[in-house]
Amino acid sequence: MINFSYSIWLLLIPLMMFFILGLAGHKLGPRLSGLLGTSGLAIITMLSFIIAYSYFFGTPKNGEGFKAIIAYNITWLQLIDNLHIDIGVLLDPISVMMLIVVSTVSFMVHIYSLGYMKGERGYERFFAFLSLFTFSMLGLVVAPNIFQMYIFWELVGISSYLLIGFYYQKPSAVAASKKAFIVTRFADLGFLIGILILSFYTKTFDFITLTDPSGPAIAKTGGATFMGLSVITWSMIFVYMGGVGKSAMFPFHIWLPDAMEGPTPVSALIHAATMVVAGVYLVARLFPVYVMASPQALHIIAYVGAFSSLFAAVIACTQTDIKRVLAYSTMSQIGYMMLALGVSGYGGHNGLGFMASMFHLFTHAMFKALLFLGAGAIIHAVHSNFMTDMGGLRKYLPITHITFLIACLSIAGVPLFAGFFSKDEILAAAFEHNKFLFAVEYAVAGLTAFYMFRLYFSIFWGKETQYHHTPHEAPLTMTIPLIILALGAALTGFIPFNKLVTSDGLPFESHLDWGVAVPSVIIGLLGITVAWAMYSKSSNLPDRVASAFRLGYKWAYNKFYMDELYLFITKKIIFRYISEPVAWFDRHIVDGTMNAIATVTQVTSFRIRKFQSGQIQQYAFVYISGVIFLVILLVYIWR
Amino acid sequence: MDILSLFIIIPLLTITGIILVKDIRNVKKVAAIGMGIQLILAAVLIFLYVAERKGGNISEMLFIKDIVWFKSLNIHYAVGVDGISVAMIALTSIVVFAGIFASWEVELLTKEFFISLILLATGVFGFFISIDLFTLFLFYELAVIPMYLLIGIWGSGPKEYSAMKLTLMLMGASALLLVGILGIYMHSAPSGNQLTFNILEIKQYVIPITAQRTFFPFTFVGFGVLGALFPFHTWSPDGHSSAPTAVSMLHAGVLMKLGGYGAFRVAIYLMPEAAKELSWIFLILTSISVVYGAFGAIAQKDLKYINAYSSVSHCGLVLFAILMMNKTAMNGAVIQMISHGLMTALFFALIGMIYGRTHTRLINEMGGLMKVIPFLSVCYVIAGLASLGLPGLSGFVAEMTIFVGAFQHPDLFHRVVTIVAITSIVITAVYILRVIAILLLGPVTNPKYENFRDARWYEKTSVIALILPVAAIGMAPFWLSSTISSSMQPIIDKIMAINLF
Amino acid sequence: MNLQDFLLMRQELLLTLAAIIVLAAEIFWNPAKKKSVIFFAIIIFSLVTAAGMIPSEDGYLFGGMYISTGLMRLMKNILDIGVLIILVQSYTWLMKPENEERISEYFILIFTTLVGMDFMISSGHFLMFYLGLELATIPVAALAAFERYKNKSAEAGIKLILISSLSSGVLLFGISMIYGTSGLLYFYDLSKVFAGGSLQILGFIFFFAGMAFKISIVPFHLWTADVYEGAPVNITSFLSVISKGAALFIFIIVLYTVFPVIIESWQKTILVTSILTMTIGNLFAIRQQNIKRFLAFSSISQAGYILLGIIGANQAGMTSVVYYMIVYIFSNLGAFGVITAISNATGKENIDDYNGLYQTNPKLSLTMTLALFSLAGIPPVAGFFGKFFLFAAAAEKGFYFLVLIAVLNTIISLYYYLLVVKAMFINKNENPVMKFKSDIPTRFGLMICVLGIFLTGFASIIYEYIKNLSFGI
Amino acid sequence: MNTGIPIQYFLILATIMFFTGIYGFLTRRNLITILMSTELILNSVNINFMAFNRYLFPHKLDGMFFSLFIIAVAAAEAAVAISIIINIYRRFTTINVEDVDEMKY
Repeated sequence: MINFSYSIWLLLIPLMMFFILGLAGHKLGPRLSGLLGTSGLAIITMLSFIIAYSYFFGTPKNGEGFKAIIAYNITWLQLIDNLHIDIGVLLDPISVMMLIVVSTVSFMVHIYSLGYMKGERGYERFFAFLSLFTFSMLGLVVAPNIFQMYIFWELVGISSYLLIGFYYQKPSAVAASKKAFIVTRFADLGFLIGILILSFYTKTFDFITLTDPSGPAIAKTGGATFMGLSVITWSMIFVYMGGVGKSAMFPFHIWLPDAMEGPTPVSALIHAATMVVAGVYLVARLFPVYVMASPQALHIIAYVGAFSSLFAAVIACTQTDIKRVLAYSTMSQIGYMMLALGVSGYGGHNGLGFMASMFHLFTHAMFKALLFLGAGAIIHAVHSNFMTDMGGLRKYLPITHITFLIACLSIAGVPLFAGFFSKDEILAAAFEHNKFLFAVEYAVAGLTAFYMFRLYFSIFWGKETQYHHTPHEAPLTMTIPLIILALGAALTGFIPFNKLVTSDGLPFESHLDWGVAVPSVIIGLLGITVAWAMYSKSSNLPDRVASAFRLGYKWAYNKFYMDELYLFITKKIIFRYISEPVAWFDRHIVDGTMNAIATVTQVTSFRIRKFQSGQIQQYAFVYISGVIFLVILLVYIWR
Repeated sequence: MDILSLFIIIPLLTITGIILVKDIRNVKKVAAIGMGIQLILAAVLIFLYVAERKGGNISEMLFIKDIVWFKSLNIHYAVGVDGISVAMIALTSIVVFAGIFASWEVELLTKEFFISLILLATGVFGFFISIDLFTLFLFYELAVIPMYLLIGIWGSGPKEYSAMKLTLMLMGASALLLVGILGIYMHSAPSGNQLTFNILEIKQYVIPITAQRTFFPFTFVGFGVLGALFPFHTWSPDGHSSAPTAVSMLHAGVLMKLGGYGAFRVAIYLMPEAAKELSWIFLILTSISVVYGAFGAIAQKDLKYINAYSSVSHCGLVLFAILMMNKTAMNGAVIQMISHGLMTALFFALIGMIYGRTHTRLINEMGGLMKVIPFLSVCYVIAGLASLGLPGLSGFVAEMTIFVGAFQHPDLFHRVVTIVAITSIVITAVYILRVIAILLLGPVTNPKYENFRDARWYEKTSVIALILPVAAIGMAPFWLSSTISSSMQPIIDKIMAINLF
Repeated sequence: MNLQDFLLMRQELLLTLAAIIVLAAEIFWNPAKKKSVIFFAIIIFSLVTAAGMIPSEDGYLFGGMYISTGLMRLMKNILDIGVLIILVQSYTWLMKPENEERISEYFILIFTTLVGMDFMISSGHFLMFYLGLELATIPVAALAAFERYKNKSAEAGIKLILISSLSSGVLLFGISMIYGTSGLLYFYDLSKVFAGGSLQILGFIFFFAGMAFKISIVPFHLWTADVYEGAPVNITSFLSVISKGAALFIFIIVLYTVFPVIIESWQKTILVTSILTMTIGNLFAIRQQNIKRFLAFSSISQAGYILLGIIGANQAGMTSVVYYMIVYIFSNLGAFGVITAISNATGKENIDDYNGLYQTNPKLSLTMTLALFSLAGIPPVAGFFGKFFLFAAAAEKGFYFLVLIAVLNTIISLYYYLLVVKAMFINKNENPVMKFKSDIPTRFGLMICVLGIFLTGFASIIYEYIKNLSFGI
Repeated sequence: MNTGIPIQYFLILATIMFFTGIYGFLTRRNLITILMSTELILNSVNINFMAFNRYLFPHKLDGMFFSLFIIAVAAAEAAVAISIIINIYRRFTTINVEDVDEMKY
């Protein structure tokens, strides 16, 4: 067994980077701090590749597949004798896989940002935050216990908050960041409660113990039940709530589109490739518990995933802000992954869905990051987010154009591109377990192809718009990452995930299910052609289509009014009908009582002043009546 | 001279020094030096304490000094510390130190201001070191009274009203407390034996349950009022909003902790049976104040009001955890006291500094400060994040310890109220982010903000002195929590002892 | 009478002598330098006080009519110290041209009053007690009416003398009943035969009413405020601490020695009246404008607190009462000292006139604040200890309810004390009391008070000393 | 030895006197009259003492002496009171008790 304890540096380096850049950034100056941050990431990326290699190919597997390795562990906080929060590193197939994803994409984004953010105010701050995010995300990925995961879960939340609100003088950005944090925070509440219930019944935070088939979580499900579901199921549902929040599943998805207010590299890194898939990762991490101890929760996951993917895809077809389109497509793709997990079983070929989901997570990270970075390059060139302001850019931005196309093909599931393989596995898994969801996913596949190419055509082809200054290709620092990621988007499909990342660590045989693949490819191509027909050259076809389904279009365009709904709940219900009444109650009732006591005293003291009339004889009268009163009291009553 | 008494003597010496100072401008220097020495002394105390424990000294209280004072009533001047009091003392000295620097710009009656401030601090230190109920009570009242002048003279807004209200409510609390303490004293020993005020002696004897039933509510509410127990918290918003910066810092940061500390050092520790019986009432009240305070904070417009309500919420959490009466939750309570003490002091310090520049505390009248005073704004954000329980800052450690501990309670009712209390973390996030968004972020609303100066050196000293421990606790909570929990053991043992019968 | 007897009642005899000497001085002294009588008298009196301090063993005279125990001597000494402070404080006032004619008159009256009180305290027989009481009351009426040129002074005098004669009539009626049922008037003998029949309880109540007038317990208190307001400041302070204290001392002694049999009855009486006294006193004090009147009501409520010490009927109770009287004397005289100084300098006696006093006269304001805090029972000043011990004494016998009422009342009292503090420190005033420098004696008197306010609390030796002397039932 | 009048008569007389005095004290408007009614009260007490002494405890004279002293003290009291009343008359030019109420509330 190899000693992986050096893997703790994965966390230490970015943390140091954060402190150096955060505290001394303005002294170092932009260029130096940018280079520092990037070089730090370079080291991390190298580290993670070394780890991945030595984990997958270095460790001897005598037949029982990949074991989870606790590479590093210290007790961070002792809570109860048997409950303590540890900080450590857990290496197993999915965490190692995630290490690759996170470090690679993050590295790419760093390089990209060197060019993209040039001349921005707060350049150092940007890189400090990026390091903070990398630290948090890596910590989340390698978490050996659920509480560490929660800790870093919160940390990625805050770094996403900071990065979305990077342009803190732009009110929309501020609002978006606030929204993102609060929505996810609310979801995390569920996560925390889930953790508490889980730990109450299992007395452990440790993933290995939890996921152990003979462990307390799974073996002892015969415990208390509530409303027909076992407490473990409930806790897992609560935990999943956290995942819903982070992964922008319906109904907590509303923060994701607004999050696009952040700088584009951030959207690429956090809101496409890494953080938003944390929910998927969480479910995968606890997969054995879900599948063995709480199948109902797993069903919920499947349906939520399916619905979200459809919902998002529909909306994506109508949006004109390219980043928003990408955001909704992200949501829809994550829906795919969730669904895949939801329909998966445990062990061997039953775990196809699990594998497929991880596979798709991986490929999606590549092409979605690529799409966002490409979009960044475009925006950088055109200074606008709206596809209506674009068109015919292919001759101005050749590299961007090619790489973007590759990404689109990949996401649309055109064969031999990465997306094709992973999506096909997912569809296959769905086909085996749940025909209905399978049908839904077919539709979504078509929609995906359609809106992606709608985007593609209307940006790079379509009508020739007059630009007040001719767009020019992005600098090298931006194009190199594009190219690298394009390679990833094209080729990663050939990685044999079924050998490496499986539900039980054992490799299993899986082959392309042509019965599933061919129709999906056809549907995909169909979508592409429709898009081509509508958007490749300027025509009024789109408007006519839109007016044809006026109502549906309107609803989809307004994202089915989810934001308004939330606005209503927060502004009206919480603020108007809870907080303000509470404040009023506090001022007037509670405080009023206290003041009333004082007032009553004052008033009495004013009322009884007549006793002190200044008349000797009245004084004498009171005196005598006092005597008589005492006499009555003592001689006749208390005797 | 034993080290603990120094904690009272040094402030008194500082006060004399201030009185003797001729030049008004040197007053604050003297105060700063004195409190600096106090801070160093606290550090020394921590080292000595740890060394003692390492040396295998397992007695509950260390550095005990016991002088007979009123022999016939068996009143002693008795001091001693365990890990909890040491932690509280450290907290106090930090906050006082920061407070001195935060009030560097006091012009009106400087001398009197610092004298009253340090007098207040003296009371707090005395409270934390005394293990004799009489001296405890004495220092408690000593800490409350200077508040009146501090708020009334140097305050702002409806200061007379707020000062009077605060003083009277806290004194009312101490009235209840007096009855409670007398009740404890009268039942502190089996009939015929010498009655005593000494906590360590009383705890060896089980107070008759009937007496406990009578006097636990008095004692607990008496301390609870200072801990902003619903519905007796209304002194807090007015008091804090009217008080000058340093006073708000000390009051929210330290004085409110007297409530929590006393509640378990006296009420729970000496009368556990009654506490067990009656805890459900107070659990409901405290969980109300946790949520209620948070909701109240959302609707406020004045920075100090927001913070006062959030203090209500957080201190409610302290009492809540104490009432859970299990080790982890009570650990959490102590950590929460310290963390809240630091961060709320930080909040008030920053609010004071911002107020000193913008001359308003209404968030709607300000905006975009992040651009003009980045240092203060960033610190404010950090304080906010600590307050909403971000990992890596002290708030998270405290809250998680409390929630996990409370949720491990075997009784379902306790777990349910825990869930209720947990919801507060979201509400907290809402109002904190709301303030940050309106106050610091966004475009600069007022052109004259452009020529603001960022923090002066003394402001930086004050702020950094508070941020460092917040971060330190947040990053490496292990030592603190283990120290506290080892000191919590005797209390837990006494509570556990009663579960048997 | 031999030296032994002389030593026993030396305080009374020396005081009488002092009065006579001052009288002689008045007669034979050169009218030109009448003023020096002040120093002369004060010196004599301080000698008397010092003589009172000389320890001597207990004993009784005239077949037990006159008793002298350590406790009684201590009580007398306390009163002497109080009077000494008052005399020092009244220096400035006596120097005024309108009073300088009657300086010696003032001293003679004070001394005689004090003689009466001493006899009252160490009386072992109701006749002696009655004589002492009257001797302690009638001259005070003359003193209250001392400022002939003021309406209020005269009104105060008449109110005091009339109500006092009424109350002494009631008291005598009570005594006569006790006499009728037992045929005895010696405390010692009475404590043996006292049975507690209805008639005796009736007698007790009448006796109680008579004493309650002196201690100004509600509802027998109504004269207090007017007389305090009308009388000259020094006489007010004399009334509020000295005569009240003397009455309290003998009251508690008689209760514990003569009436132990009917303890339930008088405990109930005191329970009711003390609640009334505290509450009514505080309620009236809240809205007073004249500072003397304000302190009158505050002293009423203070009497209410002191009753808590009496009700316990235990050693701790008596100790705490005597102890509290010391504290109370220092605190109240401190407050009155400040009032005297200010009214002598400016003639202002309203709380509003004190607005912004701290700006002009910080020392006076601080003294006032300390005194008021001590009265309110705020640490670290002595009042805190005094109140704590009183309440502890009551709690020891299980009167927790009464203690609760009392502590809640302390909150009200704190409120109005703080109003004065607020006036001095916080309130703004365009024309505050001008800055003035008070003369040596005044400052000396205030100094003593401040020292007393601090030391009495911390020096536990005082409490222990009293404890050894006092007794319970 | 004691023939004729039983003690009750004296006591009843004394009580009546006592309350008459109090009544006078409460109702009379002239300060002098009020003073006189206090004398009435004191004298009722004297009667009490003497009656008790004579009838119940004839072998000692405590009561008698007590009443003697009461008479003496009453005289002194009256002297002071009268002098103050004179002063009142000087200042207020009336001795109607109702006008002597400058200080109230």
